[in-house]
Amino acid sequence: MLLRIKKLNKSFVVPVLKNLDFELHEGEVHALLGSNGAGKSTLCNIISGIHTADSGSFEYCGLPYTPNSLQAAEALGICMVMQELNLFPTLSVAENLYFRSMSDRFGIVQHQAIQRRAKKALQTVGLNYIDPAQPLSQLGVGQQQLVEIASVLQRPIRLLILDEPTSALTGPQIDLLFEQIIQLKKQGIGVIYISHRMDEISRIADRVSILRDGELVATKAVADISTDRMVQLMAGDESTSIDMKESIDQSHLPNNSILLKVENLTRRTKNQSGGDSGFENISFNLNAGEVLGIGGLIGSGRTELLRAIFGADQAHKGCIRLASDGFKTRRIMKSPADAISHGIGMLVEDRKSQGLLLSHSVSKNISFAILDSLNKKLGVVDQSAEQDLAESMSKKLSIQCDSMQQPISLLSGGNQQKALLARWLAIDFSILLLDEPSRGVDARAKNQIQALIRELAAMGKAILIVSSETQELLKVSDRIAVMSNGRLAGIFKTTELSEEKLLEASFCFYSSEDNQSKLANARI
Amino acid sequence: MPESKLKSRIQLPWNSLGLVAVLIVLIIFFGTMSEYFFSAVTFRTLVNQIPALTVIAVGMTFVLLIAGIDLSVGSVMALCAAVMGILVIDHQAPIAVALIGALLMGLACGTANGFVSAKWRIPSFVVTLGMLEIARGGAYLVTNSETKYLGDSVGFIGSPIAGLGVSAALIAAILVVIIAQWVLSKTLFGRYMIAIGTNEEAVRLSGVNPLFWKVLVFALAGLLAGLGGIFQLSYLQSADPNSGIGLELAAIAAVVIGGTSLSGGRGSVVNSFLGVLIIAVMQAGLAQLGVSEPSKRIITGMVIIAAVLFDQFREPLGRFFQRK
Amino acid sequence: MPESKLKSRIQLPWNSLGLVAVLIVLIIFFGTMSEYFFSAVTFRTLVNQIPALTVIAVGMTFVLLIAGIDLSVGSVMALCAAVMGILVIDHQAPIAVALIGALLMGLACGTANGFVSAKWRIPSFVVTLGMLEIARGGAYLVTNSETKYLGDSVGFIGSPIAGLGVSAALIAAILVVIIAQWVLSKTLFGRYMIAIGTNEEAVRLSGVNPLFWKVLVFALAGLLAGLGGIFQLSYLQSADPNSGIGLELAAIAAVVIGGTSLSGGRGSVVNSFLGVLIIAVMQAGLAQLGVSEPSKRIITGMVIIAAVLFDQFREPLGRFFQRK
Amino acid sequence: GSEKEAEDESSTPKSQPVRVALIMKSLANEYFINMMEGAKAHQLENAEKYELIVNGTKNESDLAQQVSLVEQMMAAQVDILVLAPVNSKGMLPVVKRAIDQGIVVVNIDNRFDQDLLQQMGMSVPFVGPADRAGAKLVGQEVAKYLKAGDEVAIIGGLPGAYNAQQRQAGFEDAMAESGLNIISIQSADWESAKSATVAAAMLSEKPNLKALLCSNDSMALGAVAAVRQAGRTGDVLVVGFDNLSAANDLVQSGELLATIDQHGDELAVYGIEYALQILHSGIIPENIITPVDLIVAK
Ligand SMILES: Nc1ncnc2c1ncn2[C@@H]1O[C@H](COP(=O)(O)OP(=O)(O)OP(=O)(O)O)[C@@H](O)[C@H]1O
Ligand SMILES: Nc1ncnc2c1ncn2[C@@H]1O[C@H](COP(=O)(O)OP(=O)(O)OP(=O)(O)O)[C@@H](O)[C@H]1O
Ligand SMILES: [Mg+2]
Ligand SMILES: [Mg+2]
Repeated sequence: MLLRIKKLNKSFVVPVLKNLDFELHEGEVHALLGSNGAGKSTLCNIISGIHTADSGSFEYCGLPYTPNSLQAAEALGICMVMQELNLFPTLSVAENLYFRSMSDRFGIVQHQAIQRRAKKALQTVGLNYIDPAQPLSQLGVGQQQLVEIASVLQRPIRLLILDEPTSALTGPQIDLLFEQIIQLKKQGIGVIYISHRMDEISRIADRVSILRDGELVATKAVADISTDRMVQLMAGDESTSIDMKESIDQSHLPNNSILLKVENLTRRTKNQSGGDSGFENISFNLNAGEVLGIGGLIGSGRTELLRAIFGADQAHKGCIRLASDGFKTRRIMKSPADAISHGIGMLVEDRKSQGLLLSHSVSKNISFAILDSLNKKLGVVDQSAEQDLAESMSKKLSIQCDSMQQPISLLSGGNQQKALLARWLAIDFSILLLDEPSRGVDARAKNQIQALIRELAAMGKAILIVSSETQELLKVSDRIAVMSNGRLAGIFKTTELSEEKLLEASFCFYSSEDNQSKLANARI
Repeated sequence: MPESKLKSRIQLPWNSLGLVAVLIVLIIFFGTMSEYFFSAVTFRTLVNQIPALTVIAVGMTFVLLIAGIDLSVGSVMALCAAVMGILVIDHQAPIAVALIGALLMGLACGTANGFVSAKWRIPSFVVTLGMLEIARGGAYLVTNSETKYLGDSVGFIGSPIAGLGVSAALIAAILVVIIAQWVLSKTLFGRYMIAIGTNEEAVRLSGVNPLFWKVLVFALAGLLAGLGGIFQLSYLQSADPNSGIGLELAAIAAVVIGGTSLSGGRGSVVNSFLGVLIIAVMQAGLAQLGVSEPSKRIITGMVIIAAVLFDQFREPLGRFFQRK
Repeated sequence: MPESKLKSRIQLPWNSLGLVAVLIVLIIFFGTMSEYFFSAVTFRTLVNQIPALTVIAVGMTFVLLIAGIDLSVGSVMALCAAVMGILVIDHQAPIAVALIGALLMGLACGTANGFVSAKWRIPSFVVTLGMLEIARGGAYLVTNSETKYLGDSVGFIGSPIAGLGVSAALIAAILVVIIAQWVLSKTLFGRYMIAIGTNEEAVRLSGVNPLFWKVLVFALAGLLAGLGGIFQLSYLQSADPNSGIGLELAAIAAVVIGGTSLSGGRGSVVNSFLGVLIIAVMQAGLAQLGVSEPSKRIITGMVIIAAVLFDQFREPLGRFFQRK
Repeated sequence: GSEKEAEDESSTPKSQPVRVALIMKSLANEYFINMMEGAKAHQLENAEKYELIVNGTKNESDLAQQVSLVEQMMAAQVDILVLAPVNSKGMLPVVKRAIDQGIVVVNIDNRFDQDLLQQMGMSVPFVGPADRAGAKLVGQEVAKYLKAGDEVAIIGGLPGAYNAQQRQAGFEDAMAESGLNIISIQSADWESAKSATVAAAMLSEKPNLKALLCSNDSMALGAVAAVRQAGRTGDVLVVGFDNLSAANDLVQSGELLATIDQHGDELAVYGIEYALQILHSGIIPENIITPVDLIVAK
């Protein structure tokens, strides 16, 4: 037995964990399941010494254990990849990887040495094409997530906690990560694994513990329980059954009225290490009532494309045209405000740095984009209307929080994501760009969001969605555009597309050696 | 720890208990130390001295809220007073015209600060430091480096109103505090300021153009510095091109003692006002005691630190009072 | 836009091209305006004036890097010089002892700054503002508010070395710049400073205790202010308790002109040094032109803003040179 | 009217000792420290006669702070106010209020603007040195060593400060008298470091410069440092004002040609004695211009 927890209690303002028992064996992957806000991250934070428990007994490797600081936990080999990124954008990739061990005895940073080691470390997570000397800020979110994982994997581990490590990753990287986990298992290392992607649970976990409102509902061997049952237990609602394929209504066909034309849109920037980033010559049409998915590997330029359409970054070449003026004007959106005034909204990828107003209340976060229409007179915000809006949105998306006045920083990751989505649903848009909309959202809510997306489409809105979860793309999209190395590999009807075909298209524009290594990675 | 600290700061954003306690402690202290401190005259004198610093601290609160800084307030104040002085003295302009002239001058300086820093993405520290020099030079230029004596013509603003004891300037300054607090907590503009200070990128990506609001904030700070100049002028009844040297630090100190964060996103106008009062009481008290200059400095320094340290206890204090 | 700006700032972190260009433009400008500006004597005089500001700017760079601020440097400098002065004059201490005394005084002030602000989570602005007053009071106290004349006994540090033209102080200051730049870019300490400035919480979550490093940074800034005091003392050959008033703004200006961010995480010591040079050249040039005080102020302000604005073009400039 | 009130008050028998407030420009300057210490010593000798509160502003130009100090003293109900004003015009309104309240005011050191004083219908006795005469004296000392047509420069105090203007005028008087040529006048805000920068620049820009006339000793110290750095000690004469002890040392060592002693320690004492006299007798004595002494190497 690696870790045994008995009668764990923890409350912040309200109880978050109640009389929880938990066990982890050596060489076991133990998945934690639970809807957003169930207390998974809190449990892990307690094990790794970030928070202290109110009561409960701990036993680690057969000895009593009181986790009281991160350092103490790490000294015992307990390492964690946290749900949110904790990295330093202005330091290089290598320095981020070896943050504490980058220097020799005299405190002098061994740049050469750590860069050499970093190359290897990056390889283990499939980032061999990244230059370790590059500043971290030049990486996309997915790549940063991998850097964080790689950094933890470099340490001496006995117990590894992975809190939603795959929320920004695509297929091949996940495969690679699982390969690493299997290696660790072989060495007798225990892994606590949190994910909202149900398919991963059955692939990698040995046992699963299901949490609901801070209580342990069940601990079962994965083989003994079906995905449906897991979801039911999480929700505590026997009648719910989540049918991944059919819960979506795809019966209606998008009418052929085009809302948005993207023509040869290009944004290419060279980074210091000579690599390109961005995208080039992207053209497609977006129809009213259509959900167009964008697939591709991480770093393939999906986020940048969305940002350029939205005016968050300026495109270098090409233009977009809108139906509102009969496609007459060649536009490049000058700013997000510009885009919004043309009826385009966008949900950003990195919620913490680009979306949330962390210290503000939930309701203020939800209402922020339509604040100017909530003003009564003299620019006074109509707070009751704001409250109503927040409450209706929170019901619609089942955001779990103590009150609408709670600072959003205290919400669980998934609930924060829902609140951000609510911000965009509140505005009046005709085109909505969604970058990883269900990142960190639990299975049921994910389903709700997906249903919502279809609903919006049925109302005649056009939706562009980037998702790293292939299944999600296949499920909600009418068509899928696949990006590869910044270029468009093709646009496919969802009905004609399989996961394999999508993956193949994702690789088509990488240089042959790149391609080979990536494919090799992907096939492990 | 930091998170829970953050939390309760936000839950009780206008919690002024700690500051009020600091203020009371100071008053009691000076009251026992100095025979004459505890008198209506002392307090009347004291509050009639603060209108200029008060309105400038209000502007500074807004600027700090959006994670900017305005070092030029002291010079701009002097320049505005100087402009008003020469309008009245050298050009025999009616008082109303002179008042408007001073306010416009402040507005212009503030707008320039805001525009240059927000539009060209230059740190406001640098831009307003430049403006500090430019406005001071301007004040010397317009007054020809001479103090202009205006006399009673403008005194009515700063002199105590008979029967009331307080000046029109003080009443106006308190009105400014109330309005500014209302703007901050109730209006769109207030929301946007706090949001810009919290996460400007998120604001931009939500379709709000931060540029406009940032320029507006600096323009307001300039306007309020102009108003401060008017108050100062009417209090001194003369326009001194050397006035307000170092005022920026006093204003920022008051605002920061009031709990406004230098990194933006958190602050309260009322608390800034309490910060102004703390500084004013301390200065008045030390003057009445007539302690030596070195001791005065050392005590001032310690009180500034102690006030903020003490204010850290606002949470336990707040909880204590809430429970009752 | 902001992101791509950030990006290239980081890609060329020590890119000093823009600043060097500003410096050259200034020198050419003054060279053509003033007959004698373009001479070896001018430059020798100029560089011998900067050691104190240089080392203080180095300390300030570190403090700003960790998203702090140190307003006390001017006062601490005066206090350290005062301590050295009285040790030599009133206690007939050997120079070496006096030097160590001054440095220890600086270290103590800096450590106090760091400890109080980091340990009790009080904004460093407030703590160092308090220290500004306390150290100034201390300087008045130890010197009894008198300027102490030390004469040649300490002059050897600040006077030009025969045959070389530059002073030992300047050489020491340049060494400090080089070492500090090396520390910043090559050592763990340097990396930790940047990390603390970008994301202190993540530093804590990486198992590194920021407290120690933050105190260290402030202690260093204090030590360097002490060193600055020694340089200043040996240059003027007298210890003036009123020296260094407003120096904090000059030091921060130099550092910020050098491109260091006030919000932490980004900066370069070499660029701060270039900032110091820009300020020194401007002051010397304006003094040589002998323009009137108002114009001097206005030009100073405009040059400060223009330098940073111009420096924004460092990217295109950099690309231009890289292409060659 | 104000004098009468003062008289009335003095004639009423008093149990409490007279309270005297001495308000100076700055308590961080040796000159004013001497003044304060002179006053304190005097008070110790006459402890039964009066109590003393001393205050000063933070810097020598802070009008608002000095006004507020005066108001605080009015609130503290002092009987006598001895004032070295930071600003010869700006202080008058508050002084008028103080007089109206019945406080006896004596002006020391820096004289109120006489025109304005008249305009406001007040008369305030003055005890103090003549800045302009002193500056002329030190300027004449410089002239002794130079010949007509030689180039000199002035390093002045904070622009707009009254004594800065007076001293500059005194220098100019002396230079005009001896036919010396003032080629540059720049301000160094009373500070030594700034003065060093300005002086250094003047020295390289004007190779024929023969003398630097500084409006106070702090700036003279900076100018001496610049001259020394440029290797032109002896070649360029420097004079100051105030007779700080450090400057006195420099005068004796020869690096500084001369400075002016205004006998600050006696000034406040004169002022207080004057005020006491007025308080008790109601007679307003003549203004006294205290002597200034030229300090040169012994
Ligand atoms: N520092 C805190 N203070 C107050 N409440 C907190 C704090 N941290 C978490 N909570 C609350 O505790 C509950 C559990 O949060 P936790 O982050 O553990 O959820 P989770 O299961 O990880 O959810 P998700 O899947 O969305 O990440 C939530 O209701 C959250 O609002
Ligand atoms: N701010 C940036 N500066 C420089 N390069 C960037 C930046 N953001 C992303 N990149 C690079 O641009 C490329 C495309 O990144 P993008 O984020 O658009 O990819 P993505 O397909 O959305 O993948 P991810 O899952 O990583 O977000 C990547 O190679 C990435 O390294
Ligand atoms: Mg979580
Ligand atoms: Mg992406």
